[in-house]
Amino acid sequence: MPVRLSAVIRRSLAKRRLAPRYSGAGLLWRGVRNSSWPRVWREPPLKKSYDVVVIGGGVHGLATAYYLAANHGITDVAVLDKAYLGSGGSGRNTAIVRSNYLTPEGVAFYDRSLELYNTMSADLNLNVMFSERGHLTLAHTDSAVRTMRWRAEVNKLQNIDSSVIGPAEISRIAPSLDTSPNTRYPILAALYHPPGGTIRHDAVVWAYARAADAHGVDMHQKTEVIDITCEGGEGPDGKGPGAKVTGVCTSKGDVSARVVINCTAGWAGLIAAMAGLKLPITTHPLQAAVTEPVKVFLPTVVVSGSLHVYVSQTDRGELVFGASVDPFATYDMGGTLDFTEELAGHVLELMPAVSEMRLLRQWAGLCDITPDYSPVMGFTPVEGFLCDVGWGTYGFKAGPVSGEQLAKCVAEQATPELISPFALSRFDSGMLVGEKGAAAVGH
Amino acid sequence: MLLVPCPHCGPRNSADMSYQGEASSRPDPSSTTPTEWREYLYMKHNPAGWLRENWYCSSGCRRFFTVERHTVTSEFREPPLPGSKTPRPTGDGADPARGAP
Amino acid sequence: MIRRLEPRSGEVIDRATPLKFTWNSKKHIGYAGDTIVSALLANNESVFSRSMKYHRRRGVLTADYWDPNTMVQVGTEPNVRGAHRLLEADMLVSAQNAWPSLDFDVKAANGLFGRFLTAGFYYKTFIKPQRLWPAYEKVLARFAPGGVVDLNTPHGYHDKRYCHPDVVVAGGGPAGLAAAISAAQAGMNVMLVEHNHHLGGHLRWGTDEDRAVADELEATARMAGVEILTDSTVTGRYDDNWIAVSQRNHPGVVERLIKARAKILVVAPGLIERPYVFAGNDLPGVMLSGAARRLINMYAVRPGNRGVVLTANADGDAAVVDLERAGVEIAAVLDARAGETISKASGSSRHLNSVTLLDGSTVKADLLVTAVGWTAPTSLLNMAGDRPCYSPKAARFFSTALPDNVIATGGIVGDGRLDELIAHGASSGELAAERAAAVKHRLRSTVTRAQTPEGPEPPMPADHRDGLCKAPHPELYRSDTHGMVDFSEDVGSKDLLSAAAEGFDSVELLKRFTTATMGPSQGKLETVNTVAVLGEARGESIEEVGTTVWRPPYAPISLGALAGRVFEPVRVSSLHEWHTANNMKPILAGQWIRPDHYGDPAAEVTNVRTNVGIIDVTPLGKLDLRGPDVPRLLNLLYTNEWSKLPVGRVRYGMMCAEDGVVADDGVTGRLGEDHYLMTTTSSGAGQIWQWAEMWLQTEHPDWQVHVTPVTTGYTSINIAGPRSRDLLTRLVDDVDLSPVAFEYMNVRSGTIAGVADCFMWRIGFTGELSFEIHVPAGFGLHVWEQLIEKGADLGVGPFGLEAQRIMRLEKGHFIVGQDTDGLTKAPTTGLTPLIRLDKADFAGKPELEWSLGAGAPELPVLVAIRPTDPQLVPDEACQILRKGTAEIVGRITSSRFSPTLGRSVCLGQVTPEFAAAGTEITVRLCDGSDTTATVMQHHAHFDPEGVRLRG
Amino acid sequence: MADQPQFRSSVTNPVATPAGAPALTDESSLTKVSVRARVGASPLGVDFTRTDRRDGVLIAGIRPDEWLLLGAGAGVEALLAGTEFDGSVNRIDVTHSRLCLRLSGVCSASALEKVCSLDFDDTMFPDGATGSASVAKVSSDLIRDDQDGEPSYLILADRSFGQYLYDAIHDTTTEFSSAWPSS
Ligand SMILES: Cc1cc2nc3c(=O)[nH]c(=O)nc-3n(C[C@H](O)[C@H](O)[C@H](O)COP(=O)(O)OP(=O)(O)OC[C@H]3O[C@@H](n4cnc5c(N)ncnc54)[C@H](O)[C@@H]3O)c2cc1C
Ligand SMILES: NC(=O)c1ccc[n+]([C@@H]2O[C@H](COP(=O)([O-])OP(=O)(O)OC[C@H]3O[C@@H](n4cnc5c(N)ncnc54)[C@H](O)[C@@H]3O)[C@@H](O)[C@H]2O)c1
Ligand SMILES: Cc1cc2nc3c(=O)[nH]c(=O)nc-3n(C[C@H](O)[C@H](O)[C@H](O)COP(=O)(O)O)c2cc1C
Ligand SMILES: [Zn+2]
Repeated sequence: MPVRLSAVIRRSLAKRRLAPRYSGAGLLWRGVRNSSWPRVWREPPLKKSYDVVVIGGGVHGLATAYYLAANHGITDVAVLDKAYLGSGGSGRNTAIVRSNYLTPEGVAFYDRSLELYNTMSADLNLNVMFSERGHLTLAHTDSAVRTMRWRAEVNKLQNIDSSVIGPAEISRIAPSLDTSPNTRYPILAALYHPPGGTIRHDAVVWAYARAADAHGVDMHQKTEVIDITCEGGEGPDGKGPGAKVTGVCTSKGDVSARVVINCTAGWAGLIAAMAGLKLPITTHPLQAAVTEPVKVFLPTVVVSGSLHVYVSQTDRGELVFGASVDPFATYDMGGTLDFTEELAGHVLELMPAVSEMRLLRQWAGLCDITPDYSPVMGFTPVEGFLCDVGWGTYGFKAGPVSGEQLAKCVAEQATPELISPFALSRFDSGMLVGEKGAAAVGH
Repeated sequence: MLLVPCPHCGPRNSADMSYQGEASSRPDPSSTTPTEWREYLYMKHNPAGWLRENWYCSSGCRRFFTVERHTVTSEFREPPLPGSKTPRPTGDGADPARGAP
Repeated sequence: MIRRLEPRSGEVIDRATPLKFTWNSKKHIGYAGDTIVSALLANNESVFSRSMKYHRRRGVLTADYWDPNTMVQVGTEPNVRGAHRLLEADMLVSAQNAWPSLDFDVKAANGLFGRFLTAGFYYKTFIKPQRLWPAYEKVLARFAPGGVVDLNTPHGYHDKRYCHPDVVVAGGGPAGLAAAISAAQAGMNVMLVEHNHHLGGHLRWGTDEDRAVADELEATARMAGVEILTDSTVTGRYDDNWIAVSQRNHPGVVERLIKARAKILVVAPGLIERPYVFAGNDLPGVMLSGAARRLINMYAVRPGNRGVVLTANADGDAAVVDLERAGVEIAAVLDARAGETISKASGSSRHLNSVTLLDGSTVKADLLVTAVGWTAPTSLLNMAGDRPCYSPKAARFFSTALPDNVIATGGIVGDGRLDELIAHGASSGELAAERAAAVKHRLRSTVTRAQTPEGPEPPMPADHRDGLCKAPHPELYRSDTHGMVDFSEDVGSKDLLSAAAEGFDSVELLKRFTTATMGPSQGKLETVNTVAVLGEARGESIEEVGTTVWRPPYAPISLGALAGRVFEPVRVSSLHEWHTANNMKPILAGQWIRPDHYGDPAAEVTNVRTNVGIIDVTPLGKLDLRGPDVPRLLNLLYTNEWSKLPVGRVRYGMMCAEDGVVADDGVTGRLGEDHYLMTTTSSGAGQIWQWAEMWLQTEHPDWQVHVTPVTTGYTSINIAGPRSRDLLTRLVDDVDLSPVAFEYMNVRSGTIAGVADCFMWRIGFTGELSFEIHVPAGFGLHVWEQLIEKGADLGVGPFGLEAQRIMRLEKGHFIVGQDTDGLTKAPTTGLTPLIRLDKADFAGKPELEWSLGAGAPELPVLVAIRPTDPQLVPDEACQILRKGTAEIVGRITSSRFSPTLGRSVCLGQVTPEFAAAGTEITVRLCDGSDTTATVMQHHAHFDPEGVRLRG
Repeated sequence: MADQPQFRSSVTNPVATPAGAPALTDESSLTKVSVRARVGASPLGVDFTRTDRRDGVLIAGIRPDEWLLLGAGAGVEALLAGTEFDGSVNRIDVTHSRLCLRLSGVCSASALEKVCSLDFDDTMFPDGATGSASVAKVSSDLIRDDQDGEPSYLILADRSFGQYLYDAIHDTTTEFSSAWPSS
């Protein structure tokens, strides 16, 4: 257990290295002197032992490591990633953030994340370019309108700015949308959520990594976890329920650890299996694509649930698209043509005007899909082995709050209120999270 | 577009098929325990490797069948096994074709 | 300065057809066959764009599709490749990334601050004060490059095509042509795809002899029956050789997506010439050897007056010859093979003036041509799983391992004389043909309907081709100065070095931090130089650094082409035309278009309650079930008991998924000994059919049941209202409709309005006396019209979905998916008597057993609710709160104003604490105000005893 | 009854075939009976994916457990009456549930392959073969039934898609008409 110190002392102790601060003035100064900036994070050697090992260098793993160090003074932490930082979903997501979820527990949770995102640039001293441009979820059927209203009403009760608006208002906010009533899937209404928007996803990864590094956390890229060591469990090698974790084996050597945290999203099931556990998770690729840039014309994020498509335009002028996950489970990130065909068809339903724009690149990332569209967070039946997985298609926005709460969970050895609905044990009791409710409504 | 080997039609585009997920066996409902039943409902092996899974030839012969597919290389092991006794729970909203950002 | 040369032997322009066009509102004339850029150059225009970040003037660089500097706006179309798109009469062409004009661009001021705008500068600035960031963001967004989307652009005529060629060849250069020819001559059906407008690849801008070879190859290919697509690109290779082709020259179609399931793919994309990194390498007047040669030999355009050539290979040498023949004065030739190179290029921002050599001496020139080597466009090979490997000797990447169904040939494989390339192509075509034959044989023996092939399956032929050599080539990437690496992203070698020094020193992080290789040419020009600079920074070889991931599409493809024709199936019933002719207000329900109402839903309700109404319920799912084991199936699918349903009776049932969540409901009737008709909800029809098949095929293959979907085989009409019997009696002779002979929840078959084989059953969602009739669909309209005609004096009128929804709510019937959701377990509906736990098995049984057992967690309860204010209709989805708090204890799932009762009525889900009849609940309305309502004893607000429907 | 009922197809607005294009006709009024048996049985002596013609009735093995009989009502009835089935066989009249279109002409396969991913090569889908697939996103059964030496395909789908499917297939044929712009 960590020694309990006051937060102030903890923080000052934790800030071992003083990174030069990023600022416009600093940029000018270095420009004039022609000098370059120091490394964003160190490349330390892998130690034989760490207090906490975080597997996965995405937003979730890095945020967890950062908050362990910054909020709780736990700095003997390693983040291991088999490739480069942000190589998983964190580096390939469409960067949409919002908090207008359906269940009160979901809303509270994501709202805290948005709060952290709002001050992140200043807190972590790196501009993550949070573009609070508003988020429109379109409804094309009566039942979808009903679901939108359900979400809006729950949101209002939690003081989240979210309301159902009609075609005229939609057209005013995003003139490129075809709101005429005669399309195949007419836009009947939308859930409008002004605080939603996009963030420069890679910057979030780098900001957490840089800040965690400043607190002494070790980042190890190209370091793959190939096994987890346990003792005392029911399964072979002492793994499985009832076991206690003792460390990890990696492509660069073995590491012992008191706590091991699984933040590997699409690969979460493989890591859990290394500890002898099964998860309620299937890995499906989710694809995304960008067009060539054009002058900015789409001011908000637009999502259509029934047409399975979402789109936003970056400051660079590209349209960034996403859709629903691929229909079958696979770890192959090659991508498919069908995705781009469906996508284009649906985008042109919404915005015929972009038909002459060209698709520049498509890619895929792996998503860890759970049966109730909600994560699996916190303790598991293996002592010292924690999970922050099941983030499916929506986990980027949850990175900050997940890291914050998971760090708290590790430091205080108790499940924080905000994440208690997301415990793995809910699948044992059959009490799934209500986000599933609306997902199955309104076919 | 993956070609899925239907035991009746031959190889078919995956778009003509409906994926049924991991094969698992249904516990006897009269004697099952909550833990066992919910493991059947929710828990997955989700391996990165060979996976036994079910498909429905929905635009073709409309038969269900079980195959082994490698979830990294997308290869199928031949021959496919016609008719599996491994129904999946459906209608539970766990439709992977959904997913909001 | 006259740019257009005298007619030349290889030119592709048609001087007999001059075309007028406009460039930035200036009028010019070019020729048919010109690209936009060749025509502009011929008109002495040499600046085509401004760079993305620093807004530097940019001239021609590669003079082909990949030219990063010549993207222009053509009419409403943004980002047109000016060096690829053919000129058309009256084209309106303008520069994209300049404001207010190409010549005077305000943002060029950025250039002055260049050293502060290092890669990723925005991550380090605008951090504080945070409230100003949105304003900065708006400014940054103005710098987005690219053209303008016209919001009135229609989705033009696009379509798609599938095909199954034996061999697809990507690339119509000598190697690709030779491969296509030999495969076709071996009897294969071959599709050859060439990205450019002309076949022949690099031979097109080569010597007269080169062109003669190209012409001959082309003629032979046509003779051999090769399907040739020009101005078309193989944009992707996906699983199992699913090949995407963008066809841009099909008559009548803007752009077509071809999806080819190729037995074999031959990849022959040649090589892409790469730029050299040095100061001033992006000045107008600096171009690659391929650009100079294309302009001279194909378009008869002289690229400059006085030129310096840096050559590391035969193409550079050939460029010297071509330039001389075009009358360009050669000021200097630097041979990189002898260690010579240049240091930098200088000029005004408008044009190159001089070239500085390594020794510091300068040479005056307005043209600098570099030939420093190639990038292998391995993209398609990578999509096939290959991991190309760098050869320092040949200074480019080569493929390592390909699957059997992908074969590479030509420049991407190695070097050689033209005859050697052609020989390699030809042997690749032969190999492709042999392998295609093996694949074909296997397909024909596995696809059941195909003709069975003769003989045993041939083994997959091994690759015995003679390889091509890897000719030595100097590794020439960066000179001793810094220059542009990614022209479209404005990323220079200095940016890359400083990003690497900051720790973004793996190729993937470097890419994301600097955006190098992320622009429109996707690394085809930039990747190798980026990797070389990073290697320099890390002290590693190009091999060790590796490359970023190539991804589809190979060349950008329009969203219109990907979308194709919009095929979104719509379903209508046999009565659709009648509805349309009778003032239907349609509503979309899944794929169905249905009448929501015909003008006044409240009046429709009243008419049903007082006279008689008819509604088209055709979309109701209908499954014909036959066989002795149908009752077993019904017992498995429904929660209630089905063993003893007598012939002639129907019964209501509810279905659950395995987690106990309500999945569907409906009635099933027994029509004969072994014959049943099941109805499902309209939206559940497809799913329930598949659900039934799944149980039958996998869990109980021994049961004898045949399930046949007959949803639209019958036009289904519900005749509802106190006069419904009177009406139906007028059309039916052979069935006794009297209350005693035909009781509630019974089914009969008979003849309606002369139509035999109809079913009618006495049930109804509306709560009225009603008959649901199912008429063979081809006669549906006839029966409907007869009902309208024969019932005129009874006051018959059509009613739509809205009226039905109101009436079912008055009656308290829930709708699966509206009053239930993805977590609603069966007990919530209150239909607990229909959950027969004494049955051995049914879908979801264990969960329901536990949720009804002692100590089970509390489930919400579905209740009828009446707002205290009878005129107030709370919107559906309004939340129910614990009084005085924001705690949610339920929600309104359905609400309507009931014309029958003259008040609002609702259904809702509440926690058990609030479920008792008479409980007063608080409803939060959408406007934020609260109102009260009362929980009712019965779900039915109207006729709870069901007197009417049993009448 | 006063009015004699008259069968109406779900293709309510057929369009004239453009000159030179494959001909699209609506044959929905044919009697269609589905014969169901156990997988692997062969109640009519016709295998899965094969067809046979007997006394003017087309018998198509469209699924491993389903055979479709198409023809004039009397012919189909006679054929059924003259065949002995065991007790596990069921016959369901699907005349009203299935739409039936016919596409004929030299370019009919080229037209079809614009909306259907099956391989229509003569060796892969010979005359007398059947296959099921999505046609313009509607699950359909296809039967190759050449006429007068020219390729011809029957396309059967759920009745409610009638006009939509007709229009979609008609659209694919226009490219082969003489009115289409040529390069
Ligand atoms: C295309 C796409 C679009 C998306 N859009 C959105 C969106 O708009 N909004 C939103 O909120 N969410 C979105 N998501 C979801 C979101 O990206 C993810 O939920 C989120 O990034 C998960 O973050 P993470 O840190 O948990 O995992 P990741 O970022 O995936 O990180 C997991 C890391 O674990 C590493 N790893 C795996 N196995 C091992 C091992 N054995 N050893 C060491 N390291 C290992 C991986 O290399 C990887 O870097 C999207 C996802 C995708 C794919
Ligand atoms: N490419 C050059 O600049 C060049 C110049 C001189 C000599 N050479 C020599 O010629 C050899 C190349 O001959 P080759 O026949 O292999 O290539 P090539 O360059 O002559 O022809 C390749 C053709 O493929 C086309 N292409 C590329 N990708 C495509 C795609 N995805 N879809 C459709 N078309 C595509 C290109 O437009 C090009 O016309 C090399 O070995 C080289 O030594 C090449
Ligand atoms: C929000 C966002 C915007 C992107 N924009 C571009 C882009 O403009 N150009 C580009 O080449 N790639 C772009 N990418 C995709 C990346 O190049 C890359 O494909 C993606 O990060 C996945 O990595 P991989 O392709 O290396 O597997 C973008 C990715 C994201 C998540
Ligand atoms: Zn099949």
